Amino acid sequence: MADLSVLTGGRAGDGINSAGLLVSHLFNRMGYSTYMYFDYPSLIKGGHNFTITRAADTPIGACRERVDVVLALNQDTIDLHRDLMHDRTVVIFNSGKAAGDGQGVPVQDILKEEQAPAVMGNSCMIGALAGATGIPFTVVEEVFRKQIPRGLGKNLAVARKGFASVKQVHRVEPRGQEPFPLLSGNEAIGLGLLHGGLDAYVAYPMTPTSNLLHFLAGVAEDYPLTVVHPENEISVILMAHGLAYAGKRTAVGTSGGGFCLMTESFSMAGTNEVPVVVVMGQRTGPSTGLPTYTGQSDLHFMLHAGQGEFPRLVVAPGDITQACTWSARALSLAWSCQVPAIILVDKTLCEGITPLLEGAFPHLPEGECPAAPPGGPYRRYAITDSGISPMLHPPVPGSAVKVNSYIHDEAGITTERGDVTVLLTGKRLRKGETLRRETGVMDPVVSFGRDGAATTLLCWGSTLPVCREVAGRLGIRGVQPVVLSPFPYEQLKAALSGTERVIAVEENALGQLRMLCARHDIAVDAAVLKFDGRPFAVEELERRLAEVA
Amino acid sequence: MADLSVLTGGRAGDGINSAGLLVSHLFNRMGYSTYMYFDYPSLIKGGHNFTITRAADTPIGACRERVDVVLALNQDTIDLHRDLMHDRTVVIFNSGKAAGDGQGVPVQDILKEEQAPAVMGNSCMIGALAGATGIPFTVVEEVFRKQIPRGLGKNLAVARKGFASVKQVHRVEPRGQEPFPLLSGNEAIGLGLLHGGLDAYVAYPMTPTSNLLHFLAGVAEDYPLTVVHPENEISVILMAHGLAYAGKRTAVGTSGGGFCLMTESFSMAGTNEVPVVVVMGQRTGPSTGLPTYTGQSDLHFMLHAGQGEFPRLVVAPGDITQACTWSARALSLAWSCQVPAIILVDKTLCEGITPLLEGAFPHLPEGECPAAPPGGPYRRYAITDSGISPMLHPPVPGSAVKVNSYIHDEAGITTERGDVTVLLTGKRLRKGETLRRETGVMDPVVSFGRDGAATTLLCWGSTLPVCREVAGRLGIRGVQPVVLSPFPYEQLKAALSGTERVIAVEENALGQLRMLCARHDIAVDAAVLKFDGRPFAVEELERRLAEVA
Amino acid sequence: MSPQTLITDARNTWCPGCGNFTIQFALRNAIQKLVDEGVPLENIVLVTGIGCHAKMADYLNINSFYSIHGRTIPVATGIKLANPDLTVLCCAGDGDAYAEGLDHLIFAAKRNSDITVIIHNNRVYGLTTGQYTPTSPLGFRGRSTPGGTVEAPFNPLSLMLTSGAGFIARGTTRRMKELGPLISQGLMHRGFAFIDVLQICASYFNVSELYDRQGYTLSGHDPADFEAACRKAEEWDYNTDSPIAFGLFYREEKPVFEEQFAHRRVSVAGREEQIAKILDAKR
Amino acid sequence: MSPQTLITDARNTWCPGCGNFTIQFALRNAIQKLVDEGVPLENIVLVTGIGCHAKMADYLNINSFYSIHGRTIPVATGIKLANPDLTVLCCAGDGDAYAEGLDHLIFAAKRNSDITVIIHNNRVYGLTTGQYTPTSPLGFRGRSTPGGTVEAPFNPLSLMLTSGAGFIARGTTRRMKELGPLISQGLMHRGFAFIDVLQICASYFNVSELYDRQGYTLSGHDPADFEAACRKAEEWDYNTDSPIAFGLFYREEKPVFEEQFAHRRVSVAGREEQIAKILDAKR
Ligand SMILES: Cc1ncc(C[n+]2csc(CCOP(=O)(O)OP(=O)(O)O)c2C)c(N)n1
Ligand SMILES: Cc1ncc(C[n+]2csc(CCOP(=O)(O)OP(=O)(O)O)c2C)c(N)n1
Ligand code: SF4
Ligand code: SF4
Ligand SMILES: [Mg+2]
Ligand SMILES: [Mg+2]
Repeated sequence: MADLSVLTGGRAGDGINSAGLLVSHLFNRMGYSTYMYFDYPSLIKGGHNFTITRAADTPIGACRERVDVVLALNQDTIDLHRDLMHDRTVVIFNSGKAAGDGQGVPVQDILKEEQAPAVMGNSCMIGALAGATGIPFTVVEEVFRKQIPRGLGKNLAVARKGFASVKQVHRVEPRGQEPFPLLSGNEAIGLGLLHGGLDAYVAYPMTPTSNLLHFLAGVAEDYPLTVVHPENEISVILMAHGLAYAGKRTAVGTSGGGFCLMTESFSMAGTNEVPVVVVMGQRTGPSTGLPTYTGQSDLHFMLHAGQGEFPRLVVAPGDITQACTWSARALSLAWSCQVPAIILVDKTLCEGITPLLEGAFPHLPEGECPAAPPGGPYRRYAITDSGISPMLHPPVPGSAVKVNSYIHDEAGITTERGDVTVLLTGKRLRKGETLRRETGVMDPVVSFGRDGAATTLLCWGSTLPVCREVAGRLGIRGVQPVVLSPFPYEQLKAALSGTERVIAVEENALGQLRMLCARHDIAVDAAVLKFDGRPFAVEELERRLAEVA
Repeated sequence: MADLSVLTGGRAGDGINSAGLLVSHLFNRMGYSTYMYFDYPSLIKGGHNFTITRAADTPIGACRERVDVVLALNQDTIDLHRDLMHDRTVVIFNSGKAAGDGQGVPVQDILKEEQAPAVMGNSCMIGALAGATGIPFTVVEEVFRKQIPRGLGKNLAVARKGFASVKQVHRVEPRGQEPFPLLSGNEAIGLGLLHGGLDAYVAYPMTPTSNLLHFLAGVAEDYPLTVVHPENEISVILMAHGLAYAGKRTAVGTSGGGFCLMTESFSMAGTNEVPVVVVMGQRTGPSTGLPTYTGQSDLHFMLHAGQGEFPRLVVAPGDITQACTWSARALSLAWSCQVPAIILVDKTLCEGITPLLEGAFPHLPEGECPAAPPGGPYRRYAITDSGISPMLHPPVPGSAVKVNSYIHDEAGITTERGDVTVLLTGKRLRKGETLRRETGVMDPVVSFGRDGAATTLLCWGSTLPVCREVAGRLGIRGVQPVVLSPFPYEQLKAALSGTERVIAVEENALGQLRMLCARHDIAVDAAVLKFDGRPFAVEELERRLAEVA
Repeated sequence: MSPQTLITDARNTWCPGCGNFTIQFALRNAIQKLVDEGVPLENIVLVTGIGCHAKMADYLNINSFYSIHGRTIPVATGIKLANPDLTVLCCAGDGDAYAEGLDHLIFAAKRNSDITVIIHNNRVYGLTTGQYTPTSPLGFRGRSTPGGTVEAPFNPLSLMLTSGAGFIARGTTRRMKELGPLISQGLMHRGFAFIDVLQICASYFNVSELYDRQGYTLSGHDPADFEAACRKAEEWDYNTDSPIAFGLFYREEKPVFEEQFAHRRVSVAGREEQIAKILDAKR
Repeated sequence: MSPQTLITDARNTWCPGCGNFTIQFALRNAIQKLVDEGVPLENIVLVTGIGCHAKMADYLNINSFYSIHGRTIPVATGIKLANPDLTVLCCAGDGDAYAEGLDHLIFAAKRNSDITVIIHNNRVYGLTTGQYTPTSPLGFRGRSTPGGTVEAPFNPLSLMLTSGAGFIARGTTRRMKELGPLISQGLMHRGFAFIDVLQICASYFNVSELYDRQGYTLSGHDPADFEAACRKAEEWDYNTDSPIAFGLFYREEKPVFEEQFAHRRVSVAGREEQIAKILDAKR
């Protein structure tokens, strides 16, 4: 199996993320599956940034522990990443800024020769990478033409000189596979939401979902989508309430700290039944924590946030294809079941970049909201068997649409009666069951690896790809519940049946999925937990699994 | 067993709460245990209010389903409460405002005769109650003298006429027991906090803890306590952070909606290790819900609120004596273990009134905060075996006290290193274990009823008294975990060992304690749930238990 | 539709003598006037907070969003963004809009969100039984401040002037006849309209005498003059005993927030087309 | 203690050319001056929000509370309430204090909380890579508003004047020499002190040219004159191209919030005595 990892490193502010993405595009055009990880501290310039682009001939979504090529835009990149290098790692470095073993590229000289500005240094290094790995220069041309059309001629000129300045040390064979669109998780979520009918997106910037705001703000420039960035997260979710009440499919995005500020209105959505969808990007906590690093420590918070009891949808996609699919579904389900929904992701998924696979855009059933019975005034909270009431939006000629955060009667008028309270609670419980039924037919639990194997990895969210790869290597099984509320315990029990040993793999310290399973009497035999803000690498997970074997 | 229930009803704004409290005081002086329940809708005047005072010769904390005496200040009180009356219920009514079977008291005439203002009508009715139940008038005198010293002469005059205007129908025997202090749950919490060393209380009003704010604001009038009511709950908890950082033992109070706004700073307390104590009064949710009615539906929210993972203390006292004890302990533990703490109560407990029993004020160990090692600069987050670092407050000559919401090193300086993140997480986990040990020796689980019985009621919070009474009547057992985080599973398992059947009794729809037990592999066989905002009555719980028997 | 049917069957639980009755009456008339002038009743949406004032949502038989404490305004902006044809108004309390959710008020003014905000300013938290608010006078003895507050009130009109509000008025429940037309004007104003209504709380802060004694109706004041509006607003500081003007303090037409979103929608590409276009650029 | 030791060993990660260096320098000098005048260094406490500005907590070797985004001010008030001997200051961002947590700023001014608030007003969200803030000019193209904002900025000085702030100043990182003394004055002021510092963000909003061209130092202005301060504050609206004054706009001594709590503590009863007294009254 072809499997090559390229680390691209430099100073924050030097465009490392873009350089890494171009590297990914090279391999994408060569017909490989790629995964890009972006590591950066919370600062704008001067710190150290790096990406790792991994290319392989099967879909991947995690890094190896070692890299094969280092593309060093500065000295730090060589010095800080010794632990990621192996014996045969090739270092390609900007010889004007760094020194070391490997192949130096005289970037400064080349730029001067071509009278190109300093920002084109990265293009030169990418050319060198292509040269060193045997990627034809035509591929560089194709990628640059598509991805950085501005200043194309000069960029290509410096790249060509970079290409020529190194000797070939790897041989990447073209695979004849059409290039896939390469997307970040944030972009995949955005496209999924659009497919689900998104009319409006409201957010206050917060890592790791800020780029979803930026992406959708860009989309809104020439597409009828309303994107608003208001004064704070409280305003964000309340605007979403207003938009959705008046009929617009709306999502909001944030991270844990911002979500905290939304919990009160999230609970309101539980009772006023206005569909509100939250994209919740986890990062290392508690509190400000490590803002630009990853974590999976908010699961139980998401399951229980907000006072009182009400059904909610919580989905945790594991890769960008699932992210696209389930974002579309989450929006659609929030509206068909009139429940608040959370799309629970994390920094790894939001900012990792992989190809979007076929079939990411699900077929969505037409909203089956029960029709308001003709005649008689409209009652927003009419009691039904499914728990779901006809949902109309103002203006409704002849009728008032009343929603209410108090306990209310069917018309939406406040009541303090105990019996009505019980009735309304029953309605909510039935809605939860309807939601369970609807998600139940959408494969809420995903299985992978070798069927019938004795050991099963149990994972959720962004550890899916690394678990999938490791399960494949070890010949074991894997199971991932994508839907976490309503908890698909029947499907999960079925998926785990026949397994002798279940090992939870989670990026938190408490084993939150394991806790959730225990509540539902699903035994988990061991847990491999990681909580340093960095995602599992393939070999690391293998090693950790061996420890609990 | 003597057991008498008196319903006092009238219009909102007519001082029903005070009248009911005076009724309680009559029985208190006669040597009885009392419990007062106050039922009022969320409005200021014009709606219907009522209290039920129950008096018995053993400690009680719940209502019976029927009342023996109705003190009707208006017609509604007779009309609305037929379902609470039995064959021999005696109705004493203000004959100027109501008509019906029973004994009319010509309140208006009496007031006119005594030239007393309308507000003294209640005193007249209380006099009549004493007359009808055979409580000597001297007891009325004692109570009035103590509780309503203003206008004493006139109040007693109209009461005396009320006393004389009825015929005696019950005979309440004096029990020769000294009167206890009668306190609301809110007052008991306030006194417990004061005992625990409270320096400051910050709150924004919200039912059911507003009266704790009012009570402590009163205390602060002539006692060195800082009480602040700022612009909103976000400000509340952040002021508490500032106060505690600078060395003041501080608590805040709210209900679910306000707590939502505090979650972000609650998580900060998890990582900056500033001790913040929250009195969290539950009411019927979700969202605004039934603001003046009860519920126990926020348990899991409290266990998981805030992004990230950190140890927290959650205690749920079951009656006002426990409320006093555990409020003192919560404040003390928050400081000794440097963790955020929640005192989880509800409307039933906060606003119910019962005697405070002996021994409510616990002996508190002197804070055993490890000393800062001499020499070298002070490090706020020095790593220790217990996970607890020396906590100093500015000013510390020669040292900077740095607290931080980011992942930080021992000195409190921000870091983005994975290894330090792991170290800090380990420190938090060890703190959790220290907290577990400390609470473990404080009887975190309470048992009651008949030892060795086959059936055990499992309850938490304010359902304790009703469960205690029912367990006594049925000859079964009861178990109440007072500490809910760190979950005392060993103590709970021990308390439940030997039981054949565990029945959870909860005032929510999902059975939240049961869910928590399931997570810890503690089986609960059945659940009796109630969620109409009203607390269980004794017979009601008996009947519901029979259904699941 | 007759004015009577604008009222629901819900039982009214305001205290006898409460100024909210007056606001309800004035608001009902203003709505009726809108309808008479051709605005379909179903196009009117009321957003309320939590407090005595907020019961308006239960009592008026119109579209309503009974929100949470302090949070009327962003909901209203959301509704208006969703559908600019709707006429959106908020009934908010002073605790609600001046304490719990002050930032929203200032930002709505800054944005010139096309909504009308009526503050039931009884200068007390009514529903939670009488605590001070940001407009209670210095030294107010409420249940959270039995010894009297140590904070002077702020002046909401001045705050609104500074924040960029384009319609700023003050009314009172002691002058019902003037209140209805003031609300009408606010509802008609294109852009953010703010009306501070000095409302009597019969139970916790009955200052009828003060408002009757010091109150007067603005006349000869030019609402287009910003400086004059500022000075007029400063005349009474919500604290001391000076003349209290009622009427329209300031009015200015400015670009409306919500309209500028509508302008941008240039593409006619279908949803899936748009997605395909984006995907293609990412290959 | 030499000025050098006021700086920690933490690696500085502000961008080259960032105005925060200037604020750090000015603040360090102001602190040194306080210390020289006899304030013990350990009595000074810094509270910061989250953003580029907030890294000050890591860089200054003094007591610090590195809070969360938008939430410096109530923490500072809490600290001051706990111990009035402490000198408490906030370094807050414009996103921080004008957007996320605006209400706290207004209430601190209203209360006259005895803290000093320095706003690192770079008119952009720096740390989250360049979105507009409440003081960005109309039409600002940031990452959340690629087509330009549709909101005009508000004027923080005017807001503070209206909110009752007793010390209102504006500085800029383009005039380092003046900044230190301005901060010193703020720290010395008894009561709430507000300093809006127009800070250059080298990466996302570098308007050095504007501040250099339009900026001037206030002179002949009477900071005791409220009306003059209002007019002076209105001179530049944070949007259009008019002269920008730097210096002290307004100053007034008023009763300090925190001191009024201290006054009340009359009882000398011990804790348990007090509890017993209350219990007795409830019998
Ligand atoms: C987040 C939150 N905090 C507190 C409350 C409790 N609460 C309900 S109404 C109210 C005060 C209402 O005062 P105001 O807005 O002035 O309305 P009024 O009752 O005077 O009309 C408060 C504090 C709440 N519902 N939600
Ligand atoms: C509740 C919350 N929302 C959002 C964020 C993300 N965030 C971190 S810094 C920042 C903006 C900072 O802008 P500003 O306050 O102007 O500071 P600057 O970086 O410009 O100094 C934001 C939005 C957060 N940390 N917390
Ligand atoms: S408490 Fe005041 S505002 Fe509320 S209903 Fe009564 S009089 Fe009106
Ligand atoms: S982004 Fe701007 S404010 Fe932040 S460090 Fe860089 S220059 Fe300074
Ligand atoms: Mg009010
Ligand atoms: Mg900024």
